[in-house]
Amino acid sequence: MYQFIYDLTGNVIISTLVTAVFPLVNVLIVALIGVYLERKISAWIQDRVGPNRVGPFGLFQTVADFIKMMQKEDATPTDIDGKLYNLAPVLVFTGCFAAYAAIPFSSQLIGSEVEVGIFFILAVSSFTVAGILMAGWSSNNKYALLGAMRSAAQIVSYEIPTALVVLSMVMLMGTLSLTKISEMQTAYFWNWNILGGATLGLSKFLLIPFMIVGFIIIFISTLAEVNRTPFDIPEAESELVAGYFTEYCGMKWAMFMLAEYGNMFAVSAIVSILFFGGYHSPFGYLGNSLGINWLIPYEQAFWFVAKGWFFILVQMWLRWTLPRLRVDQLMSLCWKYLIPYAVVNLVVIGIISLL
Amino acid sequence: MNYYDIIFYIFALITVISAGFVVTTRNVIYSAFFLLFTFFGVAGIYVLLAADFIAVVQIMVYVGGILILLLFGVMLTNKITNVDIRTGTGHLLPASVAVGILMGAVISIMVYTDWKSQPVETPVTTVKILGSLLLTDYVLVFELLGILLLIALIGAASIARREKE
Amino acid sequence: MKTYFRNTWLGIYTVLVGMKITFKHLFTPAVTIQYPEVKLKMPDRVRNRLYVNIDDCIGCDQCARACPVSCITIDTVKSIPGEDLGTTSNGKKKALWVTKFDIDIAKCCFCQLCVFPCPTECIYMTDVYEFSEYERERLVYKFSSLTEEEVNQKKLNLEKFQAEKEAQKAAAAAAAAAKPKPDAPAQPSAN
Amino acid sequence: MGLLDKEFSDGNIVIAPVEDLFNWARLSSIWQLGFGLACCAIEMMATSMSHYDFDRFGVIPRNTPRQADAIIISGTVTLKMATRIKRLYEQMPAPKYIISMGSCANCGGPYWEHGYHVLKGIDRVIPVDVYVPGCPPRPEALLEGLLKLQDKIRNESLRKKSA
Amino acid sequence: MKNAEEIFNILKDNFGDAVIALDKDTPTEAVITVDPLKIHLVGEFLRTNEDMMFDSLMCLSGVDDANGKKVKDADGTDIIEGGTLSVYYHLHSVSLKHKITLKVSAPREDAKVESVENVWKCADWHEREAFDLVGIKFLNHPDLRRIMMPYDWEEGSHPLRKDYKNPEFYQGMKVPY
Amino acid sequence: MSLKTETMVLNMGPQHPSTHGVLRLELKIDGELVLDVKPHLGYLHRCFEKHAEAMQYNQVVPYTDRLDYLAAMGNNWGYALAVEKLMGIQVPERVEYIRVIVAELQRIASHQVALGSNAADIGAFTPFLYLFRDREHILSIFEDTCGARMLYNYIWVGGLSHDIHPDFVKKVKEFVSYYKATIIELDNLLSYNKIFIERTANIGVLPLDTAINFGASGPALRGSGIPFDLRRDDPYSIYDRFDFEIPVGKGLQGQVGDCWDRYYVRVREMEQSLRIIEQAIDHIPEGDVQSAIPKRIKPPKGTVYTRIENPRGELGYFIISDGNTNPFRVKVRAPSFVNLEVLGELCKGHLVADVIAILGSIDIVLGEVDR
Repeated sequence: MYQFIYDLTGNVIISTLVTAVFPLVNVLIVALIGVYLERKISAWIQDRVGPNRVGPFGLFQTVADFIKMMQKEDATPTDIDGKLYNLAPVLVFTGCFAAYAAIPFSSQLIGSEVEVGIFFILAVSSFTVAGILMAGWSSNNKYALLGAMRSAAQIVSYEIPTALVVLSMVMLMGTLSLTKISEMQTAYFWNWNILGGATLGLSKFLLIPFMIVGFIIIFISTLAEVNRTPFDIPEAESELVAGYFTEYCGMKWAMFMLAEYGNMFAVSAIVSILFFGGYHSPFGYLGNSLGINWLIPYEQAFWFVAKGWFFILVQMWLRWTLPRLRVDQLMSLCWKYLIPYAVVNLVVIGIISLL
Repeated sequence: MNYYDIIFYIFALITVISAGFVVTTRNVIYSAFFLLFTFFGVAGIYVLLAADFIAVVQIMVYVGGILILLLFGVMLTNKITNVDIRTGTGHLLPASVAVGILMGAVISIMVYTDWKSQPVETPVTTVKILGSLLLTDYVLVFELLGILLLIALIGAASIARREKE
Repeated sequence: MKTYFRNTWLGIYTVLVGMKITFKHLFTPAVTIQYPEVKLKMPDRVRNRLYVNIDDCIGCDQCARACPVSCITIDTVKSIPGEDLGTTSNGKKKALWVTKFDIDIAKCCFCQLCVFPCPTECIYMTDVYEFSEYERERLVYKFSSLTEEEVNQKKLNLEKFQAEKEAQKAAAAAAAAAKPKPDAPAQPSAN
Repeated sequence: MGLLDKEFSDGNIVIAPVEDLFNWARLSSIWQLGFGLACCAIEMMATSMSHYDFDRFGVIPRNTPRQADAIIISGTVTLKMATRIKRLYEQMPAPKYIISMGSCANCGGPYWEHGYHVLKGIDRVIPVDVYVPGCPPRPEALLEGLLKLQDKIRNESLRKKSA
Repeated sequence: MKNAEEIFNILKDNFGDAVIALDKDTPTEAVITVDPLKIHLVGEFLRTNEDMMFDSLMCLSGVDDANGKKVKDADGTDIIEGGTLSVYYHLHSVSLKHKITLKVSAPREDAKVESVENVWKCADWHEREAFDLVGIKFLNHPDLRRIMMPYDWEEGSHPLRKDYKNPEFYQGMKVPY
Repeated sequence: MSLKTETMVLNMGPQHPSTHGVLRLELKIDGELVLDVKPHLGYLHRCFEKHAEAMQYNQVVPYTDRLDYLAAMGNNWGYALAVEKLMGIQVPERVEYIRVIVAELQRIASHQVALGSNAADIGAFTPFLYLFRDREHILSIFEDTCGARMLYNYIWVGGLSHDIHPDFVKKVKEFVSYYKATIIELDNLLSYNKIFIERTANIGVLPLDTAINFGASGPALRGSGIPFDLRRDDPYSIYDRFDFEIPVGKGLQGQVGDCWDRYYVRVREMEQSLRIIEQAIDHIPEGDVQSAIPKRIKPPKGTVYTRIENPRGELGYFIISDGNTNPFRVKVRAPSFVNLEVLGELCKGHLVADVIAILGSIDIVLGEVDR
């Protein structure tokens, strides 16, 4: 992506900026469509119809929400810590946005081919934690503070099972680069990691159950990292009103929402890269069979986005099915269940990969 | 001066200024958040040195772990946010003398060292080399550190679990 | 250890069961009534906005007395013998001018207690439920068909009539023993 | 932020299309602060449920006043509660709207006469945009009240501050 | 199962003068009148005695009997002077399935009744309510505050008394319609 | 080493998403641990008892609707029973049958809201909507019958305001057969969900003796394992003719008397209500529902206390009559009011999130708590 634009313009700054705009647009689109879909899916699950009066099928609902939020008064409580209060949404959004730098949308469409891609994404997500703590603390509201504490504790602990599963995958693939991980699971779905990876042999079939376990663990823990039900206790509305962003309104609140939906897509992308072949098509490429080479990156981008959205849909589906856990149960799920399973999984995968 | 220099100076400025604030600001929470930016700047400089793995680990460990822990501690102790930390003027003199000596030493080293400025080819990926080094040459240190961390973990857990009197 | 694996299994299994149910519902048609476009047919006994057919009202004040909320205010003026007020639809003869029949629908609790005692069935609950307003004052419904002037006229008429009667009575009393005079027109009011 | 923090001055700019757009956005996404007080609250909940589906109109319940555009006062407001309502109303960022739902919120309803502890009409504390009568109003009646509110917003002008 | 008369007799044997009368005139239920300052002892006995086992207090109601004489005070408003305030206790035994109603009466001006909070826990809020709305003071109650009305409601005004007059304003809000 | 921690006071309500109305809870918390809960009531004190004194006997009925607005039928019935007992009225057989059917339907509708809001508090939003969806069936039956969706003013002293609608029997039968299948779905979606069980089992355990001493009643008492139901233990109307079970908490997922037990008792109670309706619906005798309504309600001097089994527990009306057309004193023994008292006891030592689960499982209606 960067290289392509650099070739086109020949200017480092312009090409950097253009490359950076791409994920921003993506986050916006994900949020706009995501909120709409969330409302529609919750409606369908609950035998309702959902927004349908703003534009055809209510398609412009989120647009209207967005425009409305822009014109809301920026009411701030009196006893807040102004600087941190204003900085917090930016920081949260940065954490989400930075992650997009390393996500390969297709073999061509990638912000930066960092060698440590997956680690980078795990690392920058900690900015989100700092932002959340900042928001909770500066709001001078007990609910917000409690929500922020819960959220930070949750994200920090759930990073461990995520990292453990990522570690097992890294061990198997021998690289940290998301592009390479995607590349190694060549097209066709039977080559995906969830089905044992591209290399044929005994180990492929031995791996499958452990891959599924790994997938479940990382799916659950990323769900927790983006604070989705059943792990949405930081913003548990029945307990904490709205958690750490209780006191935020208008665009600042919108930034939290953008970050949330952006993160949802990011973690879905990670899951699909690690286990579901990343940007690879499950059935081979039209471009290959037709002999149109330039089509392939677009097809890849399509498949990648499709996979990302699929997991977002699953997240929404889960959200509208399950109750939420309590804060200590959340921790015990992480420390007593996910981490032991993940460690065992790691060891077993290590042994199998040595075979 | 090319783009990288500009970026370097930006990161350096972020690091130095926010480090200054960490020390001088009277609000503990503010110091903690400025520390965040210091870490961020340092990570940026690591990236410019082509040590991307270290940079990422820097952010992951220091921002994601230590800083959050720090913030937790500060926020949980309710009242500390309202108490100004005393930056006692009485100790200003000995402190500045000590810092001055240290600074002098550092600057003299910087000035008198015979710096070789020849371009070194940066390794494509530091991760692999790091990994193999850790498990071959430095395996003893690595293991020792691991044991140390384990002891710390167990100790912390046992303290935390002790019944309240 | 056994419970540990059991918990794991139950956790996953029950979540999947739940997901199966919600997935099924994803494709069940919605039950929503698309309100402004589609409106339900109200059942015949539905209790919504009160309506008074003032032509049938005889001003007996029974509804106002039955109302637990006292949201009905009725003022009446007696008619004088010469006036013909007509009859109600079920043949009752009207004897009072209903000068004021106000229902403060904002206070109404829609209990239907006022409907039962009405002898002419002129007050009843309709199926109109859409009557929100921007101003509170507009929720006070005035059902009396008489204008202010007419009301004044009626009052004047009555006064004149009573004065005449008084005069006659006085004359009669002068002639013979006086009888107790009729009282001023009843002014029952709920509050 | 908040584009409307500064009022537009009269004259100079032709802002009609912008105004229309803004009004459209505002009326299509009225997020309500769930303010269930009494019996009407159940009908308000029923309105958000499958059969009537508030979400069709873009109304979603928010629990914090900061993110809400409208309060639906549904139920009897007691004197003890009135001060809280006022405070919550003040916490909401403008533009904000109020729907008074049901007899009790309109004027004390059945409790207007002997209710020594009932506030007789929420309009004594905060300004009301739409009164929805009923005890409790049918969900459709509340929806109609919402449509009325939308009509009101549609004709608003940016030049003078709303509500 | 014991009927009201038997219960009354047992109580009379045990408490003597503290149990004042048995009123059987009401068409539906017999009421035993008890001394307001001994009610907690009677209650404790009723709860623990093996023949009684009244382990559940169904209801506790404070009542303004309005049996004093109506007079006008200095401002010309009607008030009631003298007479009594009463508390009714409806007891029920889950195990023996019998019921009984107790009643205590105390003078209106200084109504004091012993609390039964430590006999039946659920009396706590009922008694607070009776205090709040009728103005009966319960001695030895752990937390006798207003419960329904705001804590800063006019001192000494109890809405369920028959001669209650509403204040004009509360915290700047007009109270009457 | 001992850490000195500071307690924090968290105000939940009066306007809070999960206090089921306008209850204010003052939580004293240590971190997330609840040390003490102090409920503050009265935010919905609508002066029912004062109103009742100012009304005639039949005018009080609409106000009783507004006490427990989720179970208005039961409230009407309790009041009507009390006045009937005072006046010695015997209501016709047909009225009794219809009253039983509508009261049981109302019990189902009320439990649906209770279960739904309990689930929503715990975070499961979809079951909440499913339950409300099914509640609409009942409301539409009621609306056909008496014209109102929620506050019916249907059961009058001595009779009913309207006879049943011609479609009533058909619609009720349809609902019964539909809902029998739907309860199974609810069980699968929510009752046996592991997360839901984790959230509610072993939480807020209410031991039996505490429950009785606190005067708890209804599902809150039965959840503690005693089959005490006024329909069986102090029969009123014609409940002794029907065959039904009284579900009690058995501690299937944890201890007896925990939140899950109280929840589960309600689910099973809905099934039993369906059973009662099934038995009653085919045997409604012919007759006039208004024949026993007195022209003028003027009971003799005296006091009466009657109680019925409302969805939330024992609903008692204590009426003192001084022989006038207005009651002298009406006191409502509201089940929620008494059940709520136990909250402080239940919450101690639990987490903040549990307070909500416990409150949801007690199932209060503030209109009734504050009256």
